[in-house]
Amino acid sequence: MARDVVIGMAGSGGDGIVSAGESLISAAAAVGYHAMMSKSFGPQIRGGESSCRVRVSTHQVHGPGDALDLAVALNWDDFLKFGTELACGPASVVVYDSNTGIAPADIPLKGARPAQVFALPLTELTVAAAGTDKAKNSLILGLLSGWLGIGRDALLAGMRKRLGKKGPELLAANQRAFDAGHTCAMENPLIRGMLLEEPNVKPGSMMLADGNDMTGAGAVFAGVEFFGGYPITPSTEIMQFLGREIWKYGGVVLQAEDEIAGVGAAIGASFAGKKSMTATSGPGMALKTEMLGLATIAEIPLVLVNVQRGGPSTGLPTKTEQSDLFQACFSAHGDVMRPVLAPTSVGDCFRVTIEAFNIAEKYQTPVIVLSDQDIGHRKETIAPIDTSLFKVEQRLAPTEAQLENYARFAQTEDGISPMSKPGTPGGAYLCAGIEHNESGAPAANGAVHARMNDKRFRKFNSLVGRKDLFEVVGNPDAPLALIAWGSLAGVCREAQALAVEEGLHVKLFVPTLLYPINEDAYGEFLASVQAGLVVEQSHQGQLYRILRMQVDVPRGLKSLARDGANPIHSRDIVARLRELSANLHAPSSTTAQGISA
Amino acid sequence: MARDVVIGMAGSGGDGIVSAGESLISAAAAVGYHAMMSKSFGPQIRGGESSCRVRVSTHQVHGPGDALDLAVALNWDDFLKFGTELACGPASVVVYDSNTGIAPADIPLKGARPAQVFALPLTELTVAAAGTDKAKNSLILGLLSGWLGIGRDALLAGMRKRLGKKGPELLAANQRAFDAGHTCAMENPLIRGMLLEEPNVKPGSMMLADGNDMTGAGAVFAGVEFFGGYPITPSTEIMQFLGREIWKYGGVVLQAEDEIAGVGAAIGASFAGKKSMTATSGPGMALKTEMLGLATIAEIPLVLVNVQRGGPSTGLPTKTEQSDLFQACFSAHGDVMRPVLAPTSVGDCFRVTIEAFNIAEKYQTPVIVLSDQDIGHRKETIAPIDTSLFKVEQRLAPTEAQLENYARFAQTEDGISPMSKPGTPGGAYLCAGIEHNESGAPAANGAVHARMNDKRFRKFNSLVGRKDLFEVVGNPDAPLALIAWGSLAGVCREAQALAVEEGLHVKLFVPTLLYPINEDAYGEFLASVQAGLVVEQSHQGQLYRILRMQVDVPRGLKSLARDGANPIHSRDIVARLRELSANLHAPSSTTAQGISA
Amino acid sequence: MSTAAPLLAKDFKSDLKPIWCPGCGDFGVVAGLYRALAAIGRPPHEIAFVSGIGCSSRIPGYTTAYGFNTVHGRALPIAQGIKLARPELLVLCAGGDGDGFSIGGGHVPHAVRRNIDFTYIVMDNQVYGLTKGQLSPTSPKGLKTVTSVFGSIESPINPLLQVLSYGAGFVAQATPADMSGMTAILEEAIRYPGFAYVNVQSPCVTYGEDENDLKAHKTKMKSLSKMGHDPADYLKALELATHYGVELYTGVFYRNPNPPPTYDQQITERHAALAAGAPKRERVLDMFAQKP
Amino acid sequence: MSTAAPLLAKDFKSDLKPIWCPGCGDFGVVAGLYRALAAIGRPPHEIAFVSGIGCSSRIPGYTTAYGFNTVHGRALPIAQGIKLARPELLVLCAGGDGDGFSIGGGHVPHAVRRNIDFTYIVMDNQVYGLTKGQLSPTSPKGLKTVTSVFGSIESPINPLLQVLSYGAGFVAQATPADMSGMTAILEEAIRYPGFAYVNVQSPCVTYGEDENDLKAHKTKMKSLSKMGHDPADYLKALELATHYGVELYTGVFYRNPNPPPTYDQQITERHAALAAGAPKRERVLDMFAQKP
Ligand SMILES: Cc1ncc(C[n+]2csc(CCOP(=O)(O)OP(=O)(O)O)c2C)c(N)n1
Ligand SMILES: Cc1ncc(C[n+]2csc(CCOP(=O)(O)OP(=O)(O)O)c2C)c(N)n1
Ligand code: SF4
Ligand code: SF4
Ligand SMILES: [Mg+2]
Ligand SMILES: [Mg+2]
Repeated sequence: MARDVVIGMAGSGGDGIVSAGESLISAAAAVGYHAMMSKSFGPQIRGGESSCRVRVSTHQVHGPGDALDLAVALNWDDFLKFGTELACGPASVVVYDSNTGIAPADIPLKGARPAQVFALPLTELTVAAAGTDKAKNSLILGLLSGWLGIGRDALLAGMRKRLGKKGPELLAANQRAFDAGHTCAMENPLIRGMLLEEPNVKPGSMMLADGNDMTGAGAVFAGVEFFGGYPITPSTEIMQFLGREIWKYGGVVLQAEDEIAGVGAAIGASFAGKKSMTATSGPGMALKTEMLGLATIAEIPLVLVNVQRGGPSTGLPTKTEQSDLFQACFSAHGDVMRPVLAPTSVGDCFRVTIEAFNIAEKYQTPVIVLSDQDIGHRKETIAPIDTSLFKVEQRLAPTEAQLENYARFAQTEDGISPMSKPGTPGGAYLCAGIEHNESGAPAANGAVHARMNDKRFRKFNSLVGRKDLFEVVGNPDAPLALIAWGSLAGVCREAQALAVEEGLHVKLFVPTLLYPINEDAYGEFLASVQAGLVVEQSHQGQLYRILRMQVDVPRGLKSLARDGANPIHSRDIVARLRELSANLHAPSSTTAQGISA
Repeated sequence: MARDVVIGMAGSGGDGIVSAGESLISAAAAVGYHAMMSKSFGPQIRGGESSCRVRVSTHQVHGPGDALDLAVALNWDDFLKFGTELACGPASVVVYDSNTGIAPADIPLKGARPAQVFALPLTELTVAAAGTDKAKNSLILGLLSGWLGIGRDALLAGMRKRLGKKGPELLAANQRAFDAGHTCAMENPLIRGMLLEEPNVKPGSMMLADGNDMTGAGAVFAGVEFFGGYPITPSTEIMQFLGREIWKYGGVVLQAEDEIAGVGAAIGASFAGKKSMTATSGPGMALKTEMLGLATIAEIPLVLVNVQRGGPSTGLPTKTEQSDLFQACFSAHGDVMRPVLAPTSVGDCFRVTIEAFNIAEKYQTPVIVLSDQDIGHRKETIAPIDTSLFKVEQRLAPTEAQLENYARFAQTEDGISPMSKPGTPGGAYLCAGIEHNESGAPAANGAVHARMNDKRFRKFNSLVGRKDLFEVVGNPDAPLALIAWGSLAGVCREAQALAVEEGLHVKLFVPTLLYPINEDAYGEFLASVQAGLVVEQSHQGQLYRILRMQVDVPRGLKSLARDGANPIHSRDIVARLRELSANLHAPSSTTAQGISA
Repeated sequence: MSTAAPLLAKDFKSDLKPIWCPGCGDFGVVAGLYRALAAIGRPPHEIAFVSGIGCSSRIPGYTTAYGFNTVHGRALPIAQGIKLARPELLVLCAGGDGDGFSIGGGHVPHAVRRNIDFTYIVMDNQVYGLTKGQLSPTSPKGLKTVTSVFGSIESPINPLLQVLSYGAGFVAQATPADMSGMTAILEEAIRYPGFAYVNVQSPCVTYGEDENDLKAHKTKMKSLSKMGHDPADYLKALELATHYGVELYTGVFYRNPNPPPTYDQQITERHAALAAGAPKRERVLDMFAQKP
Repeated sequence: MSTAAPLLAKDFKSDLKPIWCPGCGDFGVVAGLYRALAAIGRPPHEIAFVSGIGCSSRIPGYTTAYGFNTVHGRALPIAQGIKLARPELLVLCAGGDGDGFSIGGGHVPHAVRRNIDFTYIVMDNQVYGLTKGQLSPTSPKGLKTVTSVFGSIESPINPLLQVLSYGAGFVAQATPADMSGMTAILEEAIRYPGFAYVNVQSPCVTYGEDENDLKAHKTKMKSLSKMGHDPADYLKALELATHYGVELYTGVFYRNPNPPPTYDQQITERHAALAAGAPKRERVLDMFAQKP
C-alpha cells in the first residue's frame, strides 16, 4: 500500500492528457485524498505537446514531488520535451504506448533506469474498446484506477461532467475504454505497490482550486470593489475570476488598454474610496512601476499581484521563476518602501491576498503579492478554511473634528493620516505625485521632503515587527537552516521533514512578508545557525541578497538558486543539507554581518 | 587675499540674478579661476524666486562649498525660500537691499549671526546710475568685481554678449550700474578680505560647461549616432545638446511620443548597428524598464542616462537626489545584470559617458549612467582634457567564417557573441525578448534558460574586475573611510582633504562603476577600515545597502544619508569623522559580513 | 444632489495661488471653469478633478474640488477609475496637448470608446510649457524649438479629428479669448451624458504665442454655430475638423443627437441584474467544494 | 540593391516551423508576404522585420529577414528606430489588433505623422489569441469572452478610421481568403514611399471566427476598386472607413496621390546640409573653451 504517488503523463494536444489529470485530481479530492496537479504545455496555443503531473497522497502535500512514481508517455517525443519537469528515477514505473515501436530496453530516458517498464498497446486497446483512439485518456484513467485504487464511480463522475454534453454514445465509449484500462491494470501488476491507503479526510470536505482562483477568492473576501488590469500569462485567470464574481458585489472589472491604464484606473478607484486591485506578471509590472510610485507618495491603498514567470523580458512566459523579487522591492525611483508578500501554496493565496488588502488599507500603500506560475496554475486540494478567523480592515477616515481643518497628510505618531473620500464635505484636498506638505499643497523643498519621506517610512514600523508574518518550522535552536519563500517553501517543508527524519538538525524559515525585512525575526532565527541554504528559483538568489542588505547573515548560510523552469527536488536539498551537516563545527562561532571593531 | 569664495544670491525672476551669476562664472573662467555655479528656482516657469550660488577659487573645486562667504539678497522673501541651499554661517558677509526696510540687526536669517551685514540701497543706486531698476544685476556684478577683484573687462564681456542685441543704450545703462556697484564696493570694504589671489591657470585655457552638455559631448566623442528620448527635467538638455550637434555627424535625434518609444527607437537603431542612447530622469526611467529588459536578453548595446531628481513619483522635479540607484540596479523582472556608472563632476560626465558607450558596445548590454540634477545643471570650469587618452570601442562583428553558419548568441568563453547587423548577408537572425537558444530560436525551456542566463551574467566577469573604474584617495591603510558616488563624491573629496589636514586618518573610495560590485576592490579598501561613512543624498542610503548585499562590510561603516534638496556640507562630514575617530580602537578586529563557522 | 444655496464661481476657487506665467491662457480656462461649474451647481466636494503633469495640469489644485494631480499622460485612466468606482461623482479631467496626445495618446481612444460620463479638457498650446519649450505633438511642422533647432520635420497630430474618429459623442473647441463662449461650451460638455471632449486653444505666452496672439483669437475665430454647422452631422464634423491648425473654429463640432448608454449606466444595470444571485463575500470559498 | 537571381517566395521562408493553430489566418498572411517580397525583389538580408508579442507577432521568425520579435505593443517605435538609423533597409512591422491598438495604440498616431517609409501590417482577428481568448479593442460590443462573461460593454475601436485620421498616406484592408488580392495590396503598401498601413482580417480559428468564416470572407468581401472608390479621395475614404465592423471592404481606402517627403528623406537632406560645417568628433570639446 502507498501513501503518496506522483504520476506524470505527456502526450500531444489532442490526447486529452490534461483532462485525464483533471478527472484524477477531482476524484481524488472528492473521496478525501490530498492532491496536487500541475500542467505544462509547449509553446503552441492548440496542438503541440502537453503534460501534467498529479500527486495523490493520504497526507497534506506541499510540493509537486520529486522523481515520478508512475510515468505515462503516449509518445516519447512529447514526453521528453518536458525534460526535468517529468524526471524519472530508479524507482519509477514507466508506461508507454507500444505502438511507438520502441523496445522497453531502449526507451529514451536519460539517467536512472526505471524500476519497471510497460510497453502497452494503449491505442490498440482504446480502439478495440471504444471504437476510436480519442478515448485514450479514459483508458489511462482506467489504468490508474486499477493501480491506485481510486474508485470507478469517482473517476467516472468527472468524465461524465466533461463528456456529458457530447452525447451518451461518446460517454459509453469512454466508459468502455476506462474499463479496458482497469482490466489492463489488473493484468499488469506493478512491482512497487501503488494502491493508495484509505484517505483519512471525510469525503466531500476538501476544496479544489488553483492559486489564481484562490487569489481572486481572497480578494472577494477582503472586499475588493475594483479591478483594473490587462491580460498576461500566467496572471490572467485572476482578472477572469473577478470578471465573473466581482459584479455580484457591485464591483467593477476593467480590462484596460494596457498595464499602465489598468493600475491607473485602480488607483483612481482607490482614491475614490474603493478597495482596488490589479494583477500582472513581470513585464506588466515593469510598466506599472511609475504608477506604483504615485500610489506610494500619494498614499493610496492598492493591491498588486505579480504571478511570476521566467524573465528577463518576455522570457519564459509559461514557466515558473522567482526572479521578480528585486523588481517588487526596488523598482521605483526615489526612496520607496512598499510591502511585498508571498503565498506559499494554493490555499495560502487566500490568506495572503486578504492580508495584502488589510495592509494596503491600513497603511495606505501599494502592496505587492508575489505569486508564481507554479502556484498560480497548479491545482491543490485544500482542507476546509475557517474564514471567521480572518479580519477585514478598512482604511482610516477623518473624524468630523479632523474635517474642520482637514490635512490629508497630517503628521501623526504612527505616520498614518486619515484619508477622506470624494463626496465628503470638508474633505477635499489636492492629491499629487509631487512632494507636498501635510495639507497636500505642492512643496518641493528639502525640509518638507525630509519630513514626508520620514512619515512614509515610519508608518511601516508596526508592520515590520509583526510576528505572524513568518513561520519557523522545526527546532528553533537547530544549527542547520533553510529559508524559502513562495512555491519553493513547500518543497523546503518536505525537505526539512525528510532531513529531520534522517536525523539532521534542520529548521526552516518561511516569510510571508518578504519586504520590509523583520530584522528581529531573522536575527532570532539565525542566532543559532551555523550553516544553511536560502532556496530560491532564480539565477541570482534574490532573497539571499536582500537578506544580506538588512540582516547579519552567518557566513555558513549560502544561496541555493536554480534558474526558472528547472525543478528543485526536496531530495536534492536534503543531500545538500547532509553535506553541510557533515562539515558542522561545534556550535560556537555563529556570526554576523560585522562585529564592531 | 582669498583663495576660495562662495557667493549666493537670490531675487525674483525679473531681477536677473542668474544671469549675473553666469557673467561672473564666465569671467572667472576666462581669466583662469576655477569655478562652479549652481542655480535654483521656485516652481514657477516665469517670475517666482530664483537664485544662484557661485564658487570661485584659485584651485580646483569639487563641490558647491558649505556656508556662503557672501550672500546677496535682493529681497528676503525670495532669499529665504532657498533655505539650506543658501545657508549662511558665522563667517558670512550679507548684503541686501535697504529698501526692504529691515534693519541689519533684524535680518531674518536663522541660526548663526553673520560676520558682517550690509543694508545697501541697491535699487536706489541702480536707478540713479542706470535710470531703471532693471540693471540691478549689473550693479551687483560691479559690487562683486570690487570685492573679489575680478576685472571689469572680463565681466563686461559677458554683459555685452547678453545685452548687445538689445541696443547700445541699454548696454551703457548697465555699464553705469556696474560702475556704481564697483564704487559702492570700494566704499564698503569687507571685514573679511575676499579679494582673490591671482589665478594660476593660463587665461583662456579653461572650459566652462554644465554636466548635461558634457554628457552630450561625451556621447558625440564616443560616436553616438542615434538618440531617442522624451523631455523631462533635469535631463532635457542632453537631448537638446544632441539635437544641435548629432545631425552634423549623420546621426538622428528623435523626440519620441513618450519614454517607451524613445528607448524603443534607440534599441531599434542599435539593433540596426548604430551607437544609440537615451536620457531621462526617474519617472521616465520607470517607464523604460520593460524595454531595458528586452535589451538585456536580446543583448543590444544601449546607453541610458538618468539625471536624477527627487522622488518618489513627480517628487521634486528640479532638485537633486541620489535615490534612483535601486531603480538603476534592480528595476527589471527576471534575473538581470546591467552596468551602472556615475560621474562625479561636470567634467567627469565626459569620461563616464564615453566609458558607458564603450561598455555598452563591448558587452552588448544596456548601461545606465546615473547623473544627478546637481551635476547635470551646474556649471563648472574644466581644465583642458587630453582626449587622445580616450579609446573608443566598437561592437564585435562576426567574421566571414562565423557567418557561414551564424549563431547570433553563440556560447563563447567570455560570453560575448559576435553581433551581425541588418544588411549583412548570412547574418540574419531572430532577435527576441523571449528566451532563445544560441541561434536565436525561441526555446523557453529550463536547460536553455540556465545556459543563457549564465552567459548573460558571465560576460561581465572582465568588467567587474576593472581596477580603473574606482579611485582611492588618501592613505590606503587608513582606519577611517568615506565612500561616496556622484555629486557627493566631490563633497567627500573636500571633506577627506579637510579631515586629513586636521590629522584624521581618512581615505575615500569613489566608484565609477556602481554595479556590478567589484568585490575585490571594496574588499581591499575595507580591509583596514574600522569605521566610516557611506555618504549619499537619499533617504535610505542605497549604495550602503547594495554594498552589504555583495561585500563584507565592517560593522563600523555606517550610512550617512540625507534626503534630496538638503545639502550635505563637507564640514559636517568632517565633524562626523572626528567623532568616529575618537571612538576608534586599536586596529585589530576589522571584520566582515560573516565568518565561516 | 446640489446644495440649497446657489453656488458662485468663487466657491470653486481654492487658496493656492496659480504659479502660471502672467498672461498664460490657462488663467482664462480656470476662470471659465469656475463659472461653468457654478452654473451646473454641483458642490465642489462632489467633484473629482484629475490631471496629468504640465503647466495646464496644475488646474485641479486651483479649484476646491477633490483634485488629483497624477503623473504625466495618465489622467484619463485614473479619471475613468474614479468614475467607474463612484458614478455619482462629477468627474473632470484636464491637461496639456503633450500630456494628452503625446505620452497619454494611447489612452484617448479607449477612454472614448468606453463612453464613460466625464469631460476631458485639453489646454492645447502647441508646446511643452512646463519643461520649457520643446515640440509638442500639435506643434506645426517647421517649428523651431529647443528640441527642433533646425525645424520640426514631422506633421502635427489633429486632436479634433482623432477624437472624432474614436467615436466621441461630444467634441468642441474653445478659446479663453472668448470667455462667455468657452464657459458655455464647458457647461454643455459637462452636461453631455457621456464622454465629452473640449479642445481649448490656450496659448503659452512664454514659449508659444504671445499675449497679443491670444487676444487676436477673438478676431480669427469662426463660430461653428454662426457658420450654420449642424453638430449632429458626423461626416461634416470630420471634414471641418480636418482644418485644425488652419482655421480656428469654435463651438461644437459634434454632439451625438442620440447619446448611447454610458459605460457607467451599463455597469449600474449589470449590478442590479446580478446582485440577487450573489452569495455573501464570506462564502466565496463554497464554489471550490469538491463533492464526491 | 536587389541581387541578380530573381527571388522566389521560398527564399523568404525560414526553417522555424510556425506554431500557429492549424487553420489560423496568419498562415495565409505569411504566405502572401513571401510572395509580395519576392515580387519586390530585395534580398532577405536587406529587410528588417519587427513585431510585438502575440500569435501574429511570431511572423518575423518565419521569414529569412533580420527579425525582431520585441515586446508587447512596441513594434512601431523599434521599427522607426531601425529605419531612421538605416534608411537603406526595407523595414516591415507587424502584429495583432491588441498589440497595435490596445497596448501599442499610443505609438500609432506618431508613427503615422512622422511618415517614415515602412509598412505596418496588423493581423486583426478581434481577439487576443496568444493569451487565450480575451477581448481585444476590435472585439464587437456584446461579445462574450473569458474577460467579458456577461458581454462586452464597450464599443470597438475602428483601426481604419483611426489611421486615416492620423493622416496616413496609404491605408488598405485585405484578407488571406483572397490570397492574390492580399498579396497585391501588401506589395503596393511596401512600395508606397511613406508610412503604409494594411489591416488584414486574419481570423483566430481557436478563439474567434472559425475556419469556415475565413472561407466566407471571400463571399462577404467588397472590393473597393470594384465599387469604384477613388483612393485619392480622402473624405470618401473616411466615410467608407466608418463601416468597419459592418462591411468587409478590401483594397485601398486611401493612397496620397502626392506623397509628401518622408521623414527619412528629410533626415538625409539635413545630413547633407550640415555635414560640411562639422568639426571632428574628437574636437567636440572646443565649443566649451572660455576665452577671455
Ligand atoms: C513620465 C514623465 N515624462 C516626462 C515628464 C516631463 N514633463 C512634464 S510636463 C511635460 C510636457 C508638458 O506639456 P503639455 O502637456 O503640453 O503641458 P503644458 O505645460 O504645455 O501645459 C513633460 C514632458 C514627466 N513629468 N513625466
Ligand atoms: C507588457 C505585456 N503585457 C501583456 C502581455 C501578454 N500578451 C501577450 S500577446 C497579448 C495579446 C495578443 O493579442 P493580439 O495582439 O491581438 O495578437 P494575437 O495573438 O491575437 O495575434 C497579450 C495581452 C505581454 N506579453 N506583455
Ligand atoms: S510656460 Fe507657458 S503654459 Fe506654462 S505657465 Fe508659462 S505661459 Fe503658461
Ligand atoms: S490562437 Fe488564434 S491567432 Fe493564435 S495561432 Fe491559434 S488560431 Fe491563430
Ligand atoms: Mg502644451
Ligand atoms: Mg488579435
